[in-house]
Amino acid sequence: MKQIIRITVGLTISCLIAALVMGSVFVITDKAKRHNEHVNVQQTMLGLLGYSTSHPAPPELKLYSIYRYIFTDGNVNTLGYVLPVLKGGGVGYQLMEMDLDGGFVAQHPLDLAPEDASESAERSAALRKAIKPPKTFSYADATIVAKLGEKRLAYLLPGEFPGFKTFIHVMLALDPSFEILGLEITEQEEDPGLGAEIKQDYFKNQFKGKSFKKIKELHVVKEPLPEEYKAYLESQKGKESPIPKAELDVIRSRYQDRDIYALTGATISSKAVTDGVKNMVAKFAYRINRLDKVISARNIPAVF
Amino acid sequence: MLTVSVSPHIKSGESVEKIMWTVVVCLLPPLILSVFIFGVQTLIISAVSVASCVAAEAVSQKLLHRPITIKDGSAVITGLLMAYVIPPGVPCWIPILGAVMAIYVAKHLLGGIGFNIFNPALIGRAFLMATFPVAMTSAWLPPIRDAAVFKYMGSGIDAVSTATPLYVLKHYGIGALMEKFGSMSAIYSDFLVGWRPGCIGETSALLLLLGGLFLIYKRYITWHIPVSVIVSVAFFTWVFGGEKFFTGNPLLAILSGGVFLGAFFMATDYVTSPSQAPAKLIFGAGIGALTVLIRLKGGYPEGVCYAILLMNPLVPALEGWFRPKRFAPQKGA
Amino acid sequence: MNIVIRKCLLAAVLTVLAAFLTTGCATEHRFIKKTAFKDTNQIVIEFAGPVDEAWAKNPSHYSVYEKPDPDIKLKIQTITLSPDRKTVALTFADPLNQNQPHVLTATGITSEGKSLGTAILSVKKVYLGYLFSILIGAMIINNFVFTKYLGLCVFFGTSQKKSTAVGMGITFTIVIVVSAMMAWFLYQFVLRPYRLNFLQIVVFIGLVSLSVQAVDTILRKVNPMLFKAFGVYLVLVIANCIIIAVPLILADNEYNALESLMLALGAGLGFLIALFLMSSVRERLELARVPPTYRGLPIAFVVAGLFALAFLGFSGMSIF
Amino acid sequence: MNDLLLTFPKGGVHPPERKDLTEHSAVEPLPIPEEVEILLNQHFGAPCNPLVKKKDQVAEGDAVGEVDKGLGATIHASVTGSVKGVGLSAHPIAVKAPSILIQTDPSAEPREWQPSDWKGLSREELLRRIKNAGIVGIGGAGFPTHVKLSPPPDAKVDTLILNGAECEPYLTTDHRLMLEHAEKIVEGAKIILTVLGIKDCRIGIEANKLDAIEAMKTACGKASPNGFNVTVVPLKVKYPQGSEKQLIQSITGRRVPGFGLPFDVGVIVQNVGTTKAIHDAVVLQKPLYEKVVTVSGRGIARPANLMVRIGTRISDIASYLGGTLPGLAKVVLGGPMMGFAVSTLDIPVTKTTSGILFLTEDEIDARPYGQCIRCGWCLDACPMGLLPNEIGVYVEAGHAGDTSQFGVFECFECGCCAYACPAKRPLVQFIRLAKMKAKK
Amino acid sequence: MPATTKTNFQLVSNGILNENPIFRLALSMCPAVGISTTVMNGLMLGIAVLFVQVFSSCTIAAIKNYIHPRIRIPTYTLTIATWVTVIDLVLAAYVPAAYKEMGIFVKLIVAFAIITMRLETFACKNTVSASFWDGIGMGFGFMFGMVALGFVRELLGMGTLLGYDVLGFRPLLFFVLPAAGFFCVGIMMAVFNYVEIVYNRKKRAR
Repeated sequence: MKQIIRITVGLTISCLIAALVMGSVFVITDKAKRHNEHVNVQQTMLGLLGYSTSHPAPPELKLYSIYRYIFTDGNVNTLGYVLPVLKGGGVGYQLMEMDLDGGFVAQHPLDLAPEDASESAERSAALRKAIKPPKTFSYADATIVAKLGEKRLAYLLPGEFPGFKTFIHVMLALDPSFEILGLEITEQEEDPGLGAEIKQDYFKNQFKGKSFKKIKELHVVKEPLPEEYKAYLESQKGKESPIPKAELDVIRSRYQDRDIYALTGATISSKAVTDGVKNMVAKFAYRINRLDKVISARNIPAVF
Repeated sequence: MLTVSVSPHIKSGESVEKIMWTVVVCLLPPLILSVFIFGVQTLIISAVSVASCVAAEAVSQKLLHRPITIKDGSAVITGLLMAYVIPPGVPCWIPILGAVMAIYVAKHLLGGIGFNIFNPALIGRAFLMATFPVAMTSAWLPPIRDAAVFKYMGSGIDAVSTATPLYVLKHYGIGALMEKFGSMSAIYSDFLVGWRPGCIGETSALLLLLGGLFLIYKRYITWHIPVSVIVSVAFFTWVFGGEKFFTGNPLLAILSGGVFLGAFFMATDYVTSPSQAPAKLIFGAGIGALTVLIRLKGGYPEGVCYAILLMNPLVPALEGWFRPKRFAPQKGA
Repeated sequence: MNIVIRKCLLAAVLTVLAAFLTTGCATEHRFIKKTAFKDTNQIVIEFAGPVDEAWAKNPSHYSVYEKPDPDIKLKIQTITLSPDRKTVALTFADPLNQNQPHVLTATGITSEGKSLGTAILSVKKVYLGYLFSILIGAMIINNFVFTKYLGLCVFFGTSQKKSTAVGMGITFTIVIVVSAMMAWFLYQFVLRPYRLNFLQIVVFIGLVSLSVQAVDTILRKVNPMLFKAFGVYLVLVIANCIIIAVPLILADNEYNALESLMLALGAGLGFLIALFLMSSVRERLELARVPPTYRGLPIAFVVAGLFALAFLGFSGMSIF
Repeated sequence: MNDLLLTFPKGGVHPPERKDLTEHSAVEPLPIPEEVEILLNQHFGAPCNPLVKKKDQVAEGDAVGEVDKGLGATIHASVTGSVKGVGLSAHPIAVKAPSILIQTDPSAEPREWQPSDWKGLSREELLRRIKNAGIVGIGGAGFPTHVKLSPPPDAKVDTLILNGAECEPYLTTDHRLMLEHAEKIVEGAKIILTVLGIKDCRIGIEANKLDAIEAMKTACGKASPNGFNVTVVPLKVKYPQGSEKQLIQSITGRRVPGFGLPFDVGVIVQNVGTTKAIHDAVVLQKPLYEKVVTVSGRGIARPANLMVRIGTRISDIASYLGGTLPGLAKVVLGGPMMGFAVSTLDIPVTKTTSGILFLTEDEIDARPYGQCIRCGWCLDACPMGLLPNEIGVYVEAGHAGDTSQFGVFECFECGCCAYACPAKRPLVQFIRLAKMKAKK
Repeated sequence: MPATTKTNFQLVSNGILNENPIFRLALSMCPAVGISTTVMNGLMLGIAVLFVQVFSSCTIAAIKNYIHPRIRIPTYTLTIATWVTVIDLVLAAYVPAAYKEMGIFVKLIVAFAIITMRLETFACKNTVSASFWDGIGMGFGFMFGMVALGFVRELLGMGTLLGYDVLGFRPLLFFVLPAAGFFCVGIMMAVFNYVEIVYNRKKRAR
């Protein structure tokens, strides 16, 4: 009996100590983790917008996130946008509910601090306070609007779609006329040497500069990538390039409206990325127009 | 001086060398045809493959202090088969690396001929697939006779821009294939003769069939494995290959890809196939099922090679399950 | 020994069957029997009785959207009605993304002039198929040993003899199913709601030890013969990283209970298959003239590498 | 035609027959040699004790050795002469074995044996005559015939099978015997049937001996039925058709269980040569001291079928037939599939010697053997359904002790596996090793 | 129980050579096959294991007198799991990119037989400092193995080292595949065996 007590006490104490250690480490590291993640995402975005350490972003560049939710009340679905708005000189958040045809439904203030907005748990908590119980919500996606001063510089769309093996996660940058500014593959597990080549410059930079019109009918062609085009694609990112600038422009104009050249031996991955991007752009363009309409009609003080 | 040895004192005239060299002879016609279909480089690739396999065999046996048996022809077969399952447009030094993997690692490290678990030629090919995925999946050449037809999709810039029929079938459907060949009967006849893009030695169903039948006639192989592979490929394609169940095209399925090469020459490799008839039938049916599975659902348009590789490790277990019926088993055993 | 194995297999099969049966019961609308994807751009609706042609052929009676995008209705190109007026096929202008569940709303269904109200249905890939694909995926296509390289210590340690391998595989399958399900419940109802994710390693390893202990105790009491056969492997199970990897994967992917069960079962059976194949091969290698420096583990690794090369044939495969 | 004949279902090979060397040469008696060495250990069972001493005079047919107890058969002097001594001589299996050396008396007249009617003799008397004549199974291991003909009372024997298959290549002794002494063989069969108290006898003959089949059929027809039912069964040409268990299965479809004997399935098998010897023993009361031996192969000047006295040295036979030819590589006692290779020609003929083969290099295959390629041909060849390839691999890897799982003890070393093996692996040797190791 | 008599140096070299956890003891091989595709991965996981091993060894050595023998193994498991969690959290927070590369393997350190084994056979019988050095040895041994594998595979597979382009082309893509992990470990083990055989032969000759 005495032994059992000793064992129990010993185990309890060691568990407590372990929990204490882990708990404190969690508390210490959690902030750093979030910060680092945030920085990481930020860097990807800035990279897509053409900024780098040698060419830093101007201070007036601001990134605002819009989160889209789907509300369900019985059989009725509505869209809920968590929008950054002007609030007492700073930035606050507001929930705007829209019906499926783009009509305005309701508008709720949200108790959400800007620094917490990127946390899904915090947002859920705020949303739970704002909407009444029979209505449920589920997260759909996020969009980031980059603003330089008063001007919208770009939209940044994180997204994912099924690739050859697993889901491919990307970040897409569009200019206000929905021309592609850049594509970054953030996560993929395609075959090394084949599908994994989608993260190579010569593939993903093909998307750069495609106009909205072209994107709608973008195809994948199973043809070898022309040498000069490949050289051009790899010369991006502000690196010194052996090709003179004038020639680059010639090449760009020559291939501007061409389809996407498939990766050799990885047509499926190439097609997956192309279709995924096409889809993302089409949906986004449709939604942002409706959202803008409602915002201007209702005079919502959105910051983006 | 009289020799004293244990009975029997006479032996059949068959020998490993005789078997192997007969297989080599049976394998030669498709190679000769491939020179006419794709050009001389197929001959060069095959020669490099055979030479490097033989060299690898000699070096491995030297390194491992074993008697050198390159004359028995098994390395020649490995070399030929490996060359037969690579596209004709690859650089000709590629088989050298495959030979090292096939002969040294897959065969001699495991104890030499008789102990390899996997078919060495196919291991060589799988290794090349993993190492040079781009070349191995895209270096197809159009048949010389009507090259222009096979330049797939738009304006090809270099010669390496065609696609195998199975690839076209998988991604563009039968319509696209018909467009290339003209009519269904043209597809069948061209596939039978071998006038289509594909690996070096797999295109001519007819020549492979003749070679295989000769081997069966010589009793070097039995009908079980080839028939069960071909029948199960046809059956599973028929069931699952179409838009609805039971609407697939079994004839096209067995004529395309490497079904005949695999069925007659690779799946029947003595070492890596079971020796009892029921086990052979199961083995062959497994290969056929996996082939169709990979073709229809997998990441590659063709699956014969991987199907055989995947069935190979099952052979020891199959042999354990299907042993010959003992004439007079010991009681209680 | 054989009876033991057969019993275990039977139990496993029954479990799977039960799981499948319970999933197949969910019905959505009494008049609509089935909805399913067909081809790349079709959705097929099967009704219990004949519907009126005028109703069925009017595209405005249907609305279809991908679940996360209720605002974007998909454009219906043509509608075909089968001769018996029980099956409607909607053909869409663009290929459907069949990985996403689609929501189909059919307003005012009329049959023989009678209005039957509105139905909102979810069209998705066959769930049984999805479950099955998880099972097959974990078992063969993404075999934990040959394509995810987990559980190798135990894999190489117990694959020398076929009997050992099968015993280990079965024991492992049982333990992994038990512990993965426990871990799933704990994760879904305790760790995640209370944001204690960071404790998952401790909790999962504790659960694994617990389930090993539990299986040990139960087996010893209920079936001493079974215990004799498999008891020795129980100790080894805990050193197998698959057993801790599966709950972690479950936690990462937010699988539901059935999917978790399938994954755990698939992982266990996959390990069993890998062990069986490897052991039958190694029994033969025992007799082979392997070079002395390679004898034992090194050659086993080389063979496992060859296995992995062969399993590359499954890469990119999706069954459903 | 060949396919319709009876045969055993599994295994077997078809080696080149090479019977044409001797099948048409009638049996000719070998002149009595100057000296004979009669081995005391000629066959299955315990070795005999000599009944004679040095310098004793013996006559043709006198008993010179007897078994005290246990299994065995009496041996007799094959020539008239004087005993030179009891010493050691070369033995085909055990390198040296005790033997009686007899110096022939060249002046002695050959002994005459008068026939007598055997009908009406009791079963015991018949058996006694067979035993006294020292008859053993001269086709195979030399199992004492009187023992074989006295099955345990609970065994229900209903069929006698005469083995005239002679499936081994080269050998033509049974063939010639059946041609030349068909009636005696049928008569012998009747004696055996009488001893066993049954009526049915089938004579199994391979279809490559059509003339023998005809002769036997005629003899069967001629012999008055007496209620006996003696028939000839042509058999498919396939080795080892003459093996006891295979023969029983071919003719009756019955399967002798593992480690069982033919009477377990109600069958007694006798070689046709033995049957003729039984006839001689009962009718003429002549002991077994001479037998027909096929001397064949490309290594001998004149292949022939000879009537040879037991104890004659092979060298004497060879010199009678014109000596050996260059290129001789191997001398085999018995058939090429199961016989024993000997290292010297100074070996005497025993009761079980059915052939002496002088094989040249091109007849034997002396190429070195390689690794097993798992072709499985040995599995197809094995009539017992064993796994010779696995046994070979196990033995080579030093795991001979684990081979009993493959039924290694059921193997009767017919040699089909080794004959069929394309890698020339000495599978029979491996199996013998395995048997030795696995016993321990 | 006797404490070890080896010097610290011997303890460390023992872990790296004689009892190398990957190639000699053949323990904790999953990561050796799975993520030894680059030197960086090997290094990072090696560091993680080093920390877990050292901390766990020291912890156990420090509290060895208070552990009830009945709950020895649960205590080890708890200790290891705690330290693994700590390392996991730290890596996730400060080196997210490398952490993502290593995936599930950091968490799987908890199931490494090598760590439990060292606790059971060494740390619970020896002083804190000896355990520290033993942990360092084992950790470095593991790291050495991982880095060696990573070196071969990264160089041959990608033509790079630590992410820097060394060869300028990709020699054999095969080496970044899982199959190659098996081969590399197998061949490395054979090399260790070969060295041992040659060494023993020389010793005997002397």
